[in-house]
Amino acid sequence: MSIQLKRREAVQNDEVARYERMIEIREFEEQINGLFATGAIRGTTHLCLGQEALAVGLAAELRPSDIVMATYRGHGIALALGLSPESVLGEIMGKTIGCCGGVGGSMHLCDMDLGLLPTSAIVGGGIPIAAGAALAFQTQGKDGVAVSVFGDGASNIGAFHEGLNLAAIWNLPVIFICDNNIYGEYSRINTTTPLLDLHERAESYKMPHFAIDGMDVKAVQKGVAEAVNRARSGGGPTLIEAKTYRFAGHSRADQALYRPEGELEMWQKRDPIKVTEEDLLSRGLLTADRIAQIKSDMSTTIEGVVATCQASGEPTLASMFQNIWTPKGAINK
Amino acid sequence: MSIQLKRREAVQNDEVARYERMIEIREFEEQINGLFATGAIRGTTHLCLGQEALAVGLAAELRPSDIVMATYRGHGIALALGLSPESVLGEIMGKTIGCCGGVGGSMHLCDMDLGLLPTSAIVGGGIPIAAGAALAFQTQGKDGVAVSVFGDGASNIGAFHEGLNLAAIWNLPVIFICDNNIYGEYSRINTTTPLLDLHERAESYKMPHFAIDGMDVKAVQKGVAEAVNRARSGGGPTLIEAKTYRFAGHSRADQALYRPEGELEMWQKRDPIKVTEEDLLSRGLLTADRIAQIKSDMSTTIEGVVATCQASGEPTLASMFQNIWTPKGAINK
Amino acid sequence: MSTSSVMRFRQAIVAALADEMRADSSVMLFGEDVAEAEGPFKTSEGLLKEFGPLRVRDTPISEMAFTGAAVGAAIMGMKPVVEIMFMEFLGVALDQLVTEAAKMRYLSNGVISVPMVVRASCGSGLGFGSQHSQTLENWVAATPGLKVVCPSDAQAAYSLMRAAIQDSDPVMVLEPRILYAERGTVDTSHRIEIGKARVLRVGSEVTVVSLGQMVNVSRAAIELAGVDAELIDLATVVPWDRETVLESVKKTGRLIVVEEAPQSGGWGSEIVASVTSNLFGTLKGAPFRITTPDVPVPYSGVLEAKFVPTVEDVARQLKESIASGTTPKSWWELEGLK
Amino acid sequence: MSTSSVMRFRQAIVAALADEMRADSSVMLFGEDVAEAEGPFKTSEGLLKEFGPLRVRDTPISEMAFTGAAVGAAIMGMKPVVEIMFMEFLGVALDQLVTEAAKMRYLSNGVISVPMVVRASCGSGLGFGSQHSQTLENWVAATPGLKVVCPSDAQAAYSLMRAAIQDSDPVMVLEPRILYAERGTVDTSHRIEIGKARVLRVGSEVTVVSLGQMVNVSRAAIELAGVDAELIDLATVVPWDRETVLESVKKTGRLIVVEEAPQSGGWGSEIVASVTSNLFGTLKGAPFRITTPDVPVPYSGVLEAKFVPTVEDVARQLKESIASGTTPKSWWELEGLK
Ligand SMILES: Cc1ncc(C[n+]2csc(CCOP(=O)(O)OP(=O)(O)O)c2C)c(N)n1
Ligand SMILES: Cc1ncc(C[n+]2csc(CCOP(=O)(O)OP(=O)(O)O)c2C)c(N)n1
Ligand SMILES: [Mg+2]
Ligand SMILES: [Mg+2]
Repeated sequence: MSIQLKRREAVQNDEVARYERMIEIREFEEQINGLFATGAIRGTTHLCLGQEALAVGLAAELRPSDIVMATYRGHGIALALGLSPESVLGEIMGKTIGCCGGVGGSMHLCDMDLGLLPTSAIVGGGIPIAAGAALAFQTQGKDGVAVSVFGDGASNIGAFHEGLNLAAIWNLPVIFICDNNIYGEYSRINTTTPLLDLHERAESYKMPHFAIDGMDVKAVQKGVAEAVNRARSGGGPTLIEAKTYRFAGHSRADQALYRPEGELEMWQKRDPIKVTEEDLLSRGLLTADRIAQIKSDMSTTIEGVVATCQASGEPTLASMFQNIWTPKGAINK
Repeated sequence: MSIQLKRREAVQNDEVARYERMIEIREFEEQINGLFATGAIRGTTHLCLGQEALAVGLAAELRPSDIVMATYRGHGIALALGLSPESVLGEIMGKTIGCCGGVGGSMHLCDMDLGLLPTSAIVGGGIPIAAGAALAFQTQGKDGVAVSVFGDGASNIGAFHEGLNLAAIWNLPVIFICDNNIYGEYSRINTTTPLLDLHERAESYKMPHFAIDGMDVKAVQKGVAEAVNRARSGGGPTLIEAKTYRFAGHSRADQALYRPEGELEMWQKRDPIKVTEEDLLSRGLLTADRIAQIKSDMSTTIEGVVATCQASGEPTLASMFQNIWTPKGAINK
Repeated sequence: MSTSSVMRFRQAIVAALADEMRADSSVMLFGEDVAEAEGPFKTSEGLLKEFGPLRVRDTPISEMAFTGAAVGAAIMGMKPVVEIMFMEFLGVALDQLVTEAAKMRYLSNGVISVPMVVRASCGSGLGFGSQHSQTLENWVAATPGLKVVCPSDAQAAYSLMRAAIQDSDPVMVLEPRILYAERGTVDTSHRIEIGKARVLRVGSEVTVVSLGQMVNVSRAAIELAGVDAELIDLATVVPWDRETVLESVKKTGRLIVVEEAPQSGGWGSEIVASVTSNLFGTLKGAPFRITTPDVPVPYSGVLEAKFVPTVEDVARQLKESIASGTTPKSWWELEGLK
Repeated sequence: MSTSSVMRFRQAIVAALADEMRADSSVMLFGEDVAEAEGPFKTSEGLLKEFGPLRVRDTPISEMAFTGAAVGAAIMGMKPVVEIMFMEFLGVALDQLVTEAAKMRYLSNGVISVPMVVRASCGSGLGFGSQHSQTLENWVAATPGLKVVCPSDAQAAYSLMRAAIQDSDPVMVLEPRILYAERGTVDTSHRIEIGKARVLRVGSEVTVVSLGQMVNVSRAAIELAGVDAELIDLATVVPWDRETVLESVKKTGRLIVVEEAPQSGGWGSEIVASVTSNLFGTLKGAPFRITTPDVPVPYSGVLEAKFVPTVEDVARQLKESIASGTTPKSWWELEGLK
């Protein structure tokens, strides 16, 4: 079994491993900002700080043969699904060690062995694609499940509406997860749509729907498990709204000064890492010492990852010309 | 006052005139099929047989300074708003007498003096445009109302979702009328979406909504009036679902053999012309004799219209090159 | 086994779809009214019946959703064919084809293939008016990762459709709507490779490159003009067959592109530009394009007949250009229009 | 009154928007995060504050809806400017621009005008990856009824934006994202007409036609190569300035188009094709294009720097082509790539 698949198995099987993965994501994302400052990362990048529980809770309930279509805000999901930090950071740094060899970048992470389609940088673009993956499962008679993760802002775009309706009328094994972090870029949700409980939009397609606490990995798991069971057993699609919050700005330049006073602090009280820590502590699965140890180990690990990625090579000019067309006979290995 | 505006005033002020206009539309649409057979009409055309009440009821409640954005299935709405049968049929026949001089065709009818934007042949395409017209009214501080008429099938396209949400968040003076005739082309509604009461989709945007009996001109008027009042007084958009039925096929070639047995006959019992006849007869506003007279007069009138249009000239080659760019200084007269 | 028979262009499409669906159970078809109604242009006759509702599906009016669904299904091992009823409707779904499908392989380090086909009827001549009659090759043309083909007769419709379905990458098939009813002989064993132009007539005086419904017009114009032209049906717009075209122009020294696209910037500009850059020194006369005028497609039958290049007008320009070596005036310039 | 000052390209856009909004109360602006946040690229700084929430509006992430809303508002007497944050996003809204807006006047017998502006940032160079770095002129180019401009410096950004807003027809303004931060002198009284190219350098040996971010590259390449080139910033892609380009090539006898677009079919193909058709007999050397390779825009900084034509490579091709009269090889052909 590959290291990646072992990483995946860990979050599927062990709640401490899930906690550790959340720490990994937190540590990873916090490194990114620093790397921008040094010029090691260019372009843009979208952190998922505060949304670690959604990523990990989702990965815990899916099989590697299931399919996830996520967005530019995809580092956490990639790590949770099992991609190595090197392959994610390497991609963000445009290095050959990256999961896409450095030609994709932060917004396009992919590992088909772990069920991660290339994340899309087009808002809503992944929704119909996930429905299509589910269509393949259905047509092939497989029990796979496809998942589309997208934001609150994406729920206002046409592809959302069309994709959900299509999934509903075809009864596709797909789960739509609206990661409602209350902001689309710099716009608060109340300025872009009158409906705040976005899962209710599923009514337009007579699709089952509910909200979950996206700050609690166990709540995420429970909600995802319900939808996965429905999808896998032929019961069709579900719209899940995960109530979350983006602790950082939209993308690297953004200081998030538009947030109402106290809003961040209110949500930080429900920091998913804290929520899980308290749970694991209270149930005796972790101690304060162990937590400190995990955090400091992870910090060291991620520093090592940074070093590895920095040492990795730049892509060759030839790699710009590769992977545009499929070589004859090499289809979908 | 132009003849067109008089025709408009008639349907606004007089219920017998409304009945007559419905007869006109019926007679007009029935002529179209015959004209196809003779080759006088090419391309395609989409009849509104059975949907006359919606067209006339709508026109009755709007001012000429309001704006209507309709679809390829627009003959009835054009006639109801006051366009002359010559300008509509002439356009369908590609003659210079047509409202667009023959370069537009059956799917593109327009008369800005009567508030009819060029009807769109793109499903859902008119929805954002109507919202935009309403945006102009709102920004200019005018009390105009914009109306978008579209089909049940159109409610599954992205532009519907985006357009309604935008109108809702901006509180625009626009009315969305979903003409639910149960079919989109050859597909019955239940095969394309799980939701049959389409007005409920307004819940996704917290927009007021209701269904009306689209076979009864008075019910249409009542519903439209409610929405017009709301829009004109700053109350924002409404989604109205008109329950109607398409007595003919989707477009000229279509025999509508896909309809379940008895469905057409069931709806024909509620033929909007019959419904209005019974009402007007019962209230003594019409007699059986007068009805027969109106019908035979209208038949003669429309025959005359056909003759006039047949005698009208073909567009010159020069007209193909006109009206692509706005001449300097000639903007929106 | 080679079987030849005469069939309509649209029947050739049906036959190609059916043959591919028989040969490969991962091929599926969806779009608006393609199943129960067998296609608005009857291009899927009998397919629902033979292959059943799992593989042949009607969709809601949701081009973005079903084009995107094809992307996802293709990645996961299906070979979906989707129908965009009129090419214009891609205007509500282009993102999925150009920005998603065409880049999936690149963005997966070569792991993913997207063997999907998007069929779309296109072009003028049937009185559908300005929103239902355009050729819009440009929307999809300059997109690395995407192939674009356009058959000009029943044989090409059959062979290119099979090739498109067999292709491991996304392929857009542009179907000139006016050809659906045309008959032609189809040999089901005949293959046309994507990326290969078809030399339909060998000649020495001039190379005429054409596509779609303009191929028939070009052929008739060559006859009428009585010139010894080499007629090339480009067949694939992307990646177009540089080799065949260059070889031909090397021989004839002249290039005329006859196309149903606006004068300012159709696919033919690329052909003329590329050939000129490569063969400049060897050309005997000005290479040029015969196109539609820069106007929306008019509805009136009288106007629409004149909108696309006509046999007479192409013949005139063929003769004039060979005689003079310069680019002839368009009919609208001659008429003093525009 | 003429006022000149140095400002950034993005500030020139702000200034043009503000000046038009002051001059004409029907001008309004909407798009994602253009109001409160003053634009993702800070191209609407201060506008909400000065013109208020009726005229400067944030939209939901709904490109189809707000582009369509601009069409409707323009018809009804407003002059809306909408921002498409990255040109790619037009892939979910193209219908409204090409199939609706551009045809409204035609379909209303000349009664309706659609004075709307669609602004979109485009192009590569900033590490945004393959779905956020394309130039996609082709999507909108061959559309009668639609104009397309692309400024290459702060002055053009200011002047073309004003011209676009004042224009009575739909205009698409392509804003090379990499230029937003560049400084330049802006004379607010200087007008650039839509449809007029800018001759930035007079020369006799060769005509270089360029656009957007390639204009600076071309200028530097001309210096580096030490050739006496005439440099033309096309500025308007549709309708492009045939007259200026033809006059220049008549004089120089040579044409090179330097463009940020795929080798197979960018806007430059149209220039090369048209010039060749018209001036065939008078050309001294092969006209050709210097382009990007036919690949998706790569993310890696090393690769992206090489993806667009570089000063060195353009200079090489300038010199080679003048010396030989033939089309030089592209860098990737020289490197044996592809
Ligand atoms: C079609 C499209 N429009 C706009 C954008 C620019 N954009 C990128 S992320 C974003 C905000 C999305 O918000 P949301 O869906 O809530 O996701 P979040 O970023 O909060 O995770 C926008 C507008 C885009 N990428 N694609
Ligand atoms: C974007 C788009 N997709 C598909 C079509 C083809 N088409 C024309 S009418 C129609 C059916 C529309 O059904 P509905 O909205 O119910 O309106 P109705 O025709 O019943 O009035 C379809 C699919 C189109 N014109 N535009
Ligand atoms: Mg969000
Ligand atoms: Mg309908």
